[in-house]
Formats: sequence, C-alpha cells, structure tokens
Amino acid sequence: MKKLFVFIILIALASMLYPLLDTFHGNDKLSELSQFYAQSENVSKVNAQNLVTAVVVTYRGLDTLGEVTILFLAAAIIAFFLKTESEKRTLRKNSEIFKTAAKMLVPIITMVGIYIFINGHLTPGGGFQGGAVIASGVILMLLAFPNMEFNHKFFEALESISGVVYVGLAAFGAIIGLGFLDNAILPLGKFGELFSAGAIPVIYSFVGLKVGAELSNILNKFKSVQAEN
Amino acid sequence: MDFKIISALLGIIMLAMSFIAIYHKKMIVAVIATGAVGLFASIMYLFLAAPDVAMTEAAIGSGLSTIIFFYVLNRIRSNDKEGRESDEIDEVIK
Amino acid sequence: MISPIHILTIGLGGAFALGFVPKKAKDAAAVIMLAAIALMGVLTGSWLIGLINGDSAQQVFTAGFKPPFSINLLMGLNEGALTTAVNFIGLLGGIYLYKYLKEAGNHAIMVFLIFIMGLNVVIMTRDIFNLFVFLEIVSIATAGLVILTETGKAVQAGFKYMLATGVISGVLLIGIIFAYYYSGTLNIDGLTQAHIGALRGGSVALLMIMVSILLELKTFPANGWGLDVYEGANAGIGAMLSAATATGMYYVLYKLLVMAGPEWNYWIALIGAVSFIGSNVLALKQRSAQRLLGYSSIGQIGLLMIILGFKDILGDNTPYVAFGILFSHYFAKAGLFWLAGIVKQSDIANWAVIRKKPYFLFLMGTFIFALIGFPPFPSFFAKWELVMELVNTGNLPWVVAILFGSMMEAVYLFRWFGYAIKGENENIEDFKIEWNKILPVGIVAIALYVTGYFTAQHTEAGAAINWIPLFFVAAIFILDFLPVFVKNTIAIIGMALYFYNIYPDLDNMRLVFEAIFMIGGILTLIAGYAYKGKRTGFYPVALLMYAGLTAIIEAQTTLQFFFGWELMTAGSYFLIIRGKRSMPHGLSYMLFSVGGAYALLIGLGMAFAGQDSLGMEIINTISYLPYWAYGLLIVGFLTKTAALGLHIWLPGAHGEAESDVSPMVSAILLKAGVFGIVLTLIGMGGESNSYPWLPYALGWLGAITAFSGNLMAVFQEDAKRLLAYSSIGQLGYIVLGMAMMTHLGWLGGFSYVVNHFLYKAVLFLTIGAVVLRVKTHNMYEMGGLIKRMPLAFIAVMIGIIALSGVPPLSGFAGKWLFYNAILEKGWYLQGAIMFFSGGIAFMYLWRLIHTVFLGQLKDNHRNVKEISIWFLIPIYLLLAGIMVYSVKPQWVLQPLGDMIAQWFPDGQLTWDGGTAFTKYGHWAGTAVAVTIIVAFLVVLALLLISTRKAHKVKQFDITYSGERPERPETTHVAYNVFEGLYKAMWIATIPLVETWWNKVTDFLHDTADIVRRIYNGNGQTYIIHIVLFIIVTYFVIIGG
Amino acid sequence: MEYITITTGFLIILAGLWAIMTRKNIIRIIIGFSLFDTGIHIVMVSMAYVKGGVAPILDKNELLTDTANKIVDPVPQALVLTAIVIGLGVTALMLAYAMKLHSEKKSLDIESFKDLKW
Repeated sequence: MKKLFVFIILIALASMLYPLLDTFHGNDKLSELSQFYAQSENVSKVNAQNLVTAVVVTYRGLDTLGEVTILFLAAAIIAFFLKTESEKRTLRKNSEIFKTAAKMLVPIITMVGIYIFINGHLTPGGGFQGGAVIASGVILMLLAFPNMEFNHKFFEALESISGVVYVGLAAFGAIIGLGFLDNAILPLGKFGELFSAGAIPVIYSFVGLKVGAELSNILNKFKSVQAEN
Repeated sequence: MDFKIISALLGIIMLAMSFIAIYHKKMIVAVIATGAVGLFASIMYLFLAAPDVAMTEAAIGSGLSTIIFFYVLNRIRSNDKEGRESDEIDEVIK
Repeated sequence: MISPIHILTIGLGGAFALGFVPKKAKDAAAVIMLAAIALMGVLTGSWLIGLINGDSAQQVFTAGFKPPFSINLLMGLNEGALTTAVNFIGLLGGIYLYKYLKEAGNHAIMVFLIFIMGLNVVIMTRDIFNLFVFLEIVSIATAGLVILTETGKAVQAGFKYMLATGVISGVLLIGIIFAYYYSGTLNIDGLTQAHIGALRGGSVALLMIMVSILLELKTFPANGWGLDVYEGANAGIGAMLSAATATGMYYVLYKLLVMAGPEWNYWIALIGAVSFIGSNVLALKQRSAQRLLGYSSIGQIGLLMIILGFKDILGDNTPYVAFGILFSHYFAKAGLFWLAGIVKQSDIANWAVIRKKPYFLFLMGTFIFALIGFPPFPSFFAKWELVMELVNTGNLPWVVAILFGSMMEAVYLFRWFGYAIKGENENIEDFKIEWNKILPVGIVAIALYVTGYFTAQHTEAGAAINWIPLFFVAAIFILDFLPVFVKNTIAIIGMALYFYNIYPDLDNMRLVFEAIFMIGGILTLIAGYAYKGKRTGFYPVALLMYAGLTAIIEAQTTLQFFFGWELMTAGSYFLIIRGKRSMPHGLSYMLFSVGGAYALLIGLGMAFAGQDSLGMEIINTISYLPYWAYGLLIVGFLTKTAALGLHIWLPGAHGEAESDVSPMVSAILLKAGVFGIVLTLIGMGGESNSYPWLPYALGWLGAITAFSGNLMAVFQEDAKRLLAYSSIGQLGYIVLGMAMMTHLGWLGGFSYVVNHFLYKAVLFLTIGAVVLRVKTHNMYEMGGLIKRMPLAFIAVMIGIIALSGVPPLSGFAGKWLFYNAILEKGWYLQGAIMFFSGGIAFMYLWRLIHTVFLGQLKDNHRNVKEISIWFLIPIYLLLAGIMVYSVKPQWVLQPLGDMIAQWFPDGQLTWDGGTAFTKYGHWAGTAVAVTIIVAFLVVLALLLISTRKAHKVKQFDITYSGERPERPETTHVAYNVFEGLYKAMWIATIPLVETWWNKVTDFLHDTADIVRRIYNGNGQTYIIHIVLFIIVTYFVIIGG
Repeated sequence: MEYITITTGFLIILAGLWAIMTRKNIIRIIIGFSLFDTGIHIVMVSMAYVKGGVAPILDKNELLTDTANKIVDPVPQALVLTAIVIGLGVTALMLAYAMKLHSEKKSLDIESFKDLKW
C-alpha cells in the first residue's frame, strides 16, 4: 500500500522532472561563463593549465573554502559525537606479508597523494583527490597495524595548520587589495610549469593536506569505535 | 557511436547495481554495489571528459564512503553479536 | 571600514585555530569562540551603522574577478541589519550555551562558530551555488549542534533532520544546475535578468530552487523533521534555529524571490498563509513547550512569507513591516526557548513553577505579548502597518487569514501563559538560576522594549504616541519592591497629576469618560490601602490599564487609539488573572479581547482606506464597505461591553477578581467599550446616519443583553457573580440607549454611563470588602451581617436603590429618560423587554440585602469587623456622588444634554429650574428626591420611636445545635430562593452562547488533534511529505 | 551520449528516493541517499559535456588557441567536485548517527525511532 503510494509519488516526481530532460539538448558550445574562463587573456591571468582547478581554487574559491569547512565540520561533529563510545582495541594479528607490504606501500601512496595535489593546476586531480589518496594510505596503516596508536594530535594539528594557512592566504589577498582568494598574491610563473598559477598550487596543497587530515580523522573515529571482533 | 553504446551499457549496469544496492539481502553486498555504482559513474565521467570528477568520485564517492560504510556495518554487527546468533544478524542489518 | 569578507577570516580562521587550543583549556576555547562571534558582530555592526548613516552598499569581490565570473558578496542595509542580528543572537546564544559547549569540547565550539559564520555568508552571498554550499554548512552544523545534549531524542531528531535536509539540498542542487544550464550563470543578479522562469524547463528549475528554500524554512505541512528538532534539541539550540537560522533563511527567500520574479509573490504569500494558519491551528493541542515554540516559529515564518509575497503592494513599507515582525519573533522566540531551557519543564502546565521567581514571569510575559503583537513591541506597529496597507489595497481575505492565524496563536500562547501565572505549582521542582543563561534572556527582553520604542518613532503616527504613562508604569514596576502604602500613594498622585494636566485639552464627551477612568481609578485605588505587604505586580498592571484607558481618550490618531486599546487589554488581563481560580476566565477574556481587537483593526483599516491620514476623524468618513467597517468596529467594542454572545468572559473575570479590582474592571473598564461605540455611532453620522440596520440590530442586541444578563444574575448564589451578570444587563441598557440614535436615547445612555459607574463601583467595593472579611463569595454562607457591618449595609442599600431605578435616587433619571426615548423612537417591543428586565433586576438586587445582610448571622461571623475604612472612604465618596446626582439631576443631565445636542439637536429636554420636560411629561428630580427622602426619614423615625421599647433578643442556634453544617446552603433560607422561577425560566438560561463557543473551540482542537497525526515521527514519512510538497507545489504553480 | 547519461542520472535519483522512502533499514536509507547523490552528480557532469569537447586541461598547445570551442564546460565539473565532497561529509555524518541510533535501541528499523511526534 505504502509502496504503491510512493510509486505514484515518484511517477509524479518523474513527470515533474521530465521537462528538464525534455528541454535538455546537450551543449553545442560553452556557456558564457565558461567562455570567459576559456578566453586566453583570462587563462593567462590565472595561469593554471587545468581549468577545473582554476575554477575550483580561484574563481569559485569561496565554494571550496566552504567545502573544506564542511569536511571539517563533519570531522568535528563525528569527533565529539562518537567520543563516548568504548575504545577497546582489536587484537587481530595481520600476516607479516601484509604488514611489510603496507609499510612499503604507505609512503608511496602518500607520495602519490602529494604529487596529485601539487600538480593539481596542471593535471587532473588536486587537493581533494590527493587528500583522499593520503587518507587511503592512512586506512592501509590502520588496517595493517590495528594496535598502532593513531596520532590524532598530529592530524588535528595538520588540519588546523592547513586550515589557518588557507584562510590566511585567502585573507592576505583581500588585505593587500587584490581580492579574497586571489591567486595573484604569488608570481604567476610560466604557463604549464609546476611553479605557475600563483598561489593555486600552494592553496591546493594545503587543501590536500587538510582534506587528507580530515578524512583520516573521520576514518580513525569510525575505526576506533569498532569493538572487539 | 561507440560511446553511446558504452554509456548505455554503463547506465544499465549502474541501474542494476542500484537495484542490488537497494534490494540485496546482504548488507555487505548492498554496500559494495553502492560503491560499484560510484565506480561505474567515474568511468562515465571519463567518457564525459571530466577526469577530475572521475578521480574524485573514484577516490571519495566509491572509495572512502564504502570504507566508512564497512566500518559502521562492522560496528553494528559486533554490537548485535552480544546477544544473538550470527544467523540473525543479517536479519537485523537487512 | 573592514571588508565584510573578513567575517570569513574571523569565523573560519577562528574555528581552524581552535584546533591549536589544548583539549584541556576548554574555557579558553569557549572564550575565543565568543570573541570571534563578537568580532564578527562588531564588523557587521559597524557596517550597519555606516549604512544607516547613508553609506552606499558594498559589493565584495573575490578572486580578483568581477561577478558573474567569481563569487561576490553584498553588504547592503538589509544584509547589515540581518548579519548583525545573527551575530548578536549568536553571541547571546553562545553565552547561554557556554557550559554545554564547554562540556562537549573544542569540536563542539568550532561547530557553533562555523554555524554563525555560515549564516553570515548565507545572508551576504550573491552566488547561488555558494549559497548552496553555505546552506549545507549551516544545516550540517545544525545537525551537529542538535546532538549537543546527546539524549536519545536529540539523536533521533538529528537523524531525521539530516535526512530531510539532505534530500532538500539535493533538490536545490538539481534546480541550481539546471538554472545554470538555462541561463549560463550562477550569479543571483544574473539569474534575475535571465528570467529562466519563462522557459519550460527553467520554470521547473526555478520551482525546485524556490521550493527547497521554502522547505528549509520548514513550511507547513512538510516540516515534521523541523518540529522534532525544535523539541528534541537543547533549548539553546532551538533558540538559535528559531531566531538565527530562520532569520537567515528568510533573507535567502527574499533574495531568491527577487530572482524568481513577481509572479511568485502570490504563491509565496499563499504558501505562507497556509503555513501560518496550519501550524498555529495544529499547535492548539500541543503540550510540550519546546514543540509548541517550534509550531509558533513556523507560524511566524509563514506570516513573514505573506509579507514577502505582498512586497510589491507594501512597497517602501516592506522592510518596516518585515523587520517589525521578524525582530519581535527573533527576540521573543529566542527568549522563550532560553526560558524553556532554564525552567526545564516540558509540559506547559508545569510552567507554573516559573512564578516562584516573579521576574521570570515578567520576562515570559514580555515575550508572549511581543509574539502576539501587543504594544509597545515592534510587532504591534508592524502588524498595524500590514493590516492598514492590505485593507487599503483591497486584500481583505488575506487580512482575515492573517488575523485568524494570529488568533490561534494567541489561544495557545495565552493558555501557556495562564498556566504560568495561575497553574498549580506546589509539587514542581524549582529551577536553578545560572547567570550565563539569564543574561541573554534579560538582554533580549530589554531589546524588545527598546526596538519597540524605536519602531514607533519610525512613522509619523507612531512618533506622536504619548509614552509618559508607560514610563510611569515602568517606574512603578521598578519600584515594585516598595510596600503597598508607598506605591499606592505614588500611583494616586501620579494619576491625579496626570488628570489635572490633561483635562483642559479634552472635549466634553471625552472628559466624561476620562473623569470616569481617572477619578474612578483614584477612588478604587484608595481601597488599595487596605492591603498589606507588597502586593507584588498589582500596581504596574493596574496602571498599565489606566495608561491604556487614558491613551484611547487622548488618541489623535487611530494608531494611538489602537495602541491604548491594546495596552488597556493587556493591563486588564493581568488584573483579572490575579484573582483566585481565574485562569480560564483570564484566557477567555484575553481571547475575546484579541478577537475584538482584530475586528477593530480591520475596521480601522477600512476607515483608513482611501484616506491619507490616520487622524481619528477618518472614522467619520468611511467610504470603503462602510457597513462592514462600522459593523466590525461595533463588534470590536462590544467585546469590551460584553454584549450577549461576547459576554462569556465577564462573569468569571469580574466575579473572581480581587475586591478592589472588580470595580476597576466593571465600573470603569467596561466604559471603554461604550466610549468606542459612542465614537463609532458619531462617526456613522448621528441622527441622519445612512446605515439604519446597524443601530437597529444594536438596539435589539442591547435589549436582549439587558434581559438575559439580568435573568442570569437572578440565579447566582455568588454575590460577585451576581453583580457581574448585573453589569452585563446594565451595559445592555447603555447599548440600547445609544443605538436609538436620538437625543433622549443618548441622554439616557450617558446618564447610565455615569450612574453605572457610581453604583457599580459602590456595590463591587462594598461586596468586595465584605468578601475580604467573611472569606467567601457565596451569599448562602453569609447573612445577618447588618449587625456587624451597618455602614456596608447602608452603602449596599443605597447602591441597589440607585441601580434598580426607582425614585428618588439617580437610577430613576436614566429609567425615565429611557422610557421617554423609547416612546419617542417607537421601539415598543425593545421597550417591553427592557421593562421586564427592570423587574427582574429587583429580584436579584433584593437578595444582596436580604441574603447577605439580613437574617441570621452565621456563627463563624460572630466576630467579623466592619469593612475596612479604606474601602469605606471611596464608597462614601461615591455615595455622595449618587446623592448629589439624585437631588440635583440637572447638574449632570443639563451639561450632558448640551454635549449630546451637538450630534442630536432634536428632541432635547427642556429644563425649567430643576424640572425636566419632554413631550410625554415632566420630572422634577429635586422635588421628588427631597419628598421621598423626607418621607423615608419620617417613616424611619416613626418606626424607631414605635419600637424603642423592643426587646433585643440574642440569636441562638436552634437549627443545628452548635454543630457547623458541612453544607451551609442547606441551612440558609435564601438559598436557591428562585427555584420556582428557574423551573419556569430555565429555557432562557441555557448557556447557548457558551455551548456555541465551546463547540467552536472543540472543533478547532479536534481538527488540530487529527491533522497533527501526519507528523507520525517516522523520518521516512517526513521525506514523503517533502516530496509530496514539491509535487503539489509543482502541479499547483506550474500546473502539470 | 549525454542524453543517455543524464537519463541514467535521473533514474538513479529516483531509485535513491525510492530506497529512502520505502526501505525500513536505516543503513539502506543511507545507501539510498548515497545513490540519490550520485545520480545528481551524473546529471551535473552530463550537463557539462559539450559535443566533441575534451577535458578542460590545456596541456597541449593546440588547445591554447580557440579554447572555448574545444573543451567541455569546467564550471559544472567544479561544482560536482564540491558536491561530491559535501556528499561524503553528509553520508559520514548520517552513518555516525546510524551507529548512535543503533546503540540506543539495538535496532535499525526507522519505525522504532518515533519518540518525537505530533
């Protein structure tokens, strides 16, 4: 009965969404907004090879700041929400091979993560992706060494430092009169090189560190509430 | 032309995965299916010329969130074990 | 000035930097948070001040590109005011939650800071996707804050909240991305110009954006999750949601409504009206304080949505109206939520505990009156302006809808307040006082008064309001710790000085009423010396009533009139509810008053239609639906005169009031209604009015009221209720007299106005004083008191003779004029009814003497003393007035006649010395009075002489041999004396009216009880509601 | 191609809503929510596609001239990046709630959490 009702509702919703689908004709050309971003003088103003990164970090940097904040919020809420849970440790033994592999892999994974966000303005990927990769390295560690003390102080400090630096860089732009989150506070460099696009790589690196730290914190919280099994 | 077929195939697979995610008895399978939807979505993004999004979706949407799901399932399972036989657990989680 | 973008720097930087604060240093973290919020507040506040002083609004660009290519923020006057408001309440809320936040740790403190920062950006941003991101921040932060207390309920509420906002923001995101597809921009101003609503798909995208904002505002009925959060969360968080979030979200709706275009205005108003009425009706059955507040919040947001929908009609007044309602809601709701957190009682009946600390009762009262829209709060002025403008533009149905919703809100809020003032509080655990929780509550209460004052100054009519009486009330309130004697003296001197200063400015008609209000007020206050101790709270509220009464007399504009009217209502409500067992009567008084006030408000709005001033004279020239307008005004005033059908509050209210309050609310307060009726009838054009049916109907109503009031009085065993019903009857005479619209009718009416004041004050004061001595209202528990209280006996006797209207006393003047007027007018049937009621009056009046003063003295009254000297003084002063009036009626009637002649020049009395002539006969008051008094004295003397040898026999108990009977009514000869009459007349005493009103309230409550079951507590159902809401709005607005 | 993907996206949105509105298990509801999110992301990315466009990464010199006619729209892609991360935050938080709810009543049935109503 309820399912039938929900089904009817969804049919109605679909009929409401249908005009959206019906009037969607794909794009033959870019929207005005993106055309502006793609104009070569504007490309050289930001000087980032990856336009998505340019949009994410500069043009719509405020969104990214908000997004980082959301992850931060989620981590903070989960931290105080789950803290009352018991923190008993599992005593499962992992095989030596797995442990050794993990020991070898984790630095590599971390390096890959760092590579991804440092090159965010040149190649696909950036702070979020790199951060996620770093977090996956952390997971691997957590899985391989369940008894290892997770150094949450380090990660929280990392999170705070990168957050403050991010906001500081953003505000610096506004203070020296260029605009909040303007990447031109650093030299723009030569297009297509690592040291280009002004503050974008710096900002994206800190975003990456912050995201990595936040995700690690979240994961650790979820992990540390696992009871004995 | 090829892209159309591939994307149609991807779409069908994703819908099937969604169905599994919603209706499979075992919660673990359902979670994996959810992750698979994300993974196939990221392949789709590659075809749609969005490598950045594809990476993000793969790493975050299908990777990390699946792991969190697992952690939670694990936790709930161990919570339930306290008073139940293991057969019943899936019933609870279902 | 510092760029507003640094709100982000401060808020986010502060939140991130909190990570450096060691876990142990919780105080440091909390202080940093408060400092950061304060800093944001200073920043926005400095912008607000600058913008008020004429600075131009500033665009804040980011990323070094101009919009629409990058995200921009706007700091204009609205933004400045609202962000300052958010930061202000955030700071107070942070102080309130200090301990909770500290306990929850640094993470919770960060969340709170980000919550406030997010709201600031939500208000300022001009980019729709940025709006989405910061809305997510706010809702995630909210979800975190909800579980601050970590009760099971909070967790449940939080989950439902997350689920609901998750789906809603998904819908918003689809809307945004398609809006981008159709317009190629994400900038709100760019979208405004793109008019995507004109496209087929674009209209759907727009609808999805608008609906999701509406849903975020927790629009009825898809708001179960919101209500659960209000109930489940910590009260301090509820305050934040209700005040801060709602403020921010409301502004988002405003921004997006501009984008959506004017065709959405109507829909927003409609959805707002549904939400306003729906949630206020459903709240009727609510017993949980926080959930009640949640319903009320949603209702208020609905009202604000209506205002938004009418922004094109309200024009430049929109900010005034919207801010007036918004700020009242914002302060009052936050204050009430905080109080809920202090009192810690979920069931509203247990709020009686609050009066163990009387100043908390004052705070609660402030908030409740501010929510309903009483003066001097901003909502009063805003609601006034709203109704004036809406009526003026012909939107009457909307006005009715708004006032109906407000009425429902008044029902549950005053029921709650009634519990707080009068409920049982013996067994309820007292609550603790923590400074950090009280400080914010006190500040918002003060802020309400201050903003109210400044709101008033904003309009011309408002600025003309005379605040001196109110300041006097405030002063007395502050001096409330003094003993009765001091306060009473201050009050009397204050009123006397005020009257002395004001009376030269008044015309004769106003002087009559002002004299009744002020001199009557002083006389009844004299009786107050009989009380000992502090009499906490009495003087402020009594003076509040007098302040209102004098304000309606002095009113130059309809706004001032209504202002005074509401003050008087508030003051008299408090006076009435002070009595014993008066909780239900206080509520019904308030509800009838509020209903009546709304009728007045619409009537005054119609009077304003087409006029360009608010002067009182506009009610003389109503051109917009004048029949309705005058009818509504009269109905409004009739609620105060307690005409049949609107009277059910009166007997209880007057009967249960304190001894010196009954004369205030009966002899004095009821005249305010008469004053209003007089004004209306004059406004209709006096003799030659073109609305014959109104006075005709009014006349019948008066006659029937007179009859039934008197009849009901006959069957009372409670002396004060008897007098109360008698007042209903007497006011019926007055209404009938005025309705005749002739010179004699009005003269009769006015003579009753004066008379009723004199003798009803005497009777209520005397009976009240007797009640103070014998500690019961029931006449069958009295008897034989003539021996113990001869002076009281004389007063009552003269009082009832005057009331009954037999010669020689003043009542006869009124009767005589009445019969002449009726003959002249030809209203024989009404006259006959009046004649009967006069006869009935004798039957109950006689009982006051017979049952109370004559017969056997009850043995527990053997040693009662004469009534207090402080009562006797005003009583005998009033009696002197009656005697003067009786012996020299021309002293009163001639000036009254001259005054009435300005409206009714025909058919005046002709005076020859002390003899008055009409075409039907003549009456020489002095001669009649003197003759009868002499005859009476002669007979009395003869009797005394003839019985001088009479043996005095001591009373002894033969009936119950020294035992005190448990049921005194069985032993009193005059108990139920009119049983026989009752058997004949019972049919006329069926409380049809009360039954009718009960049916109405039952119906509303039952409806509420059934409908609110849609909120079945299941988070899934709430999602279904949300999706259904989206679909229904789609099919209604875009139409499938 | 983008027609197919956008349709897929809408269907997944509906599937997610279906799960949210009909499945009783809270974890299952969160899975539904996750699907709902993914669907929206697919719709957004499909919308960014420009026929014949390449990824908006200007790593080849020929892309530097007449860029606007060669690349796909970077803006929705940037928005999706943001949305994905937000979605993760929300999902994680919901799961934390689910854990709490479960430890409270030892049940994951959404109908057993109706203490607040009316």
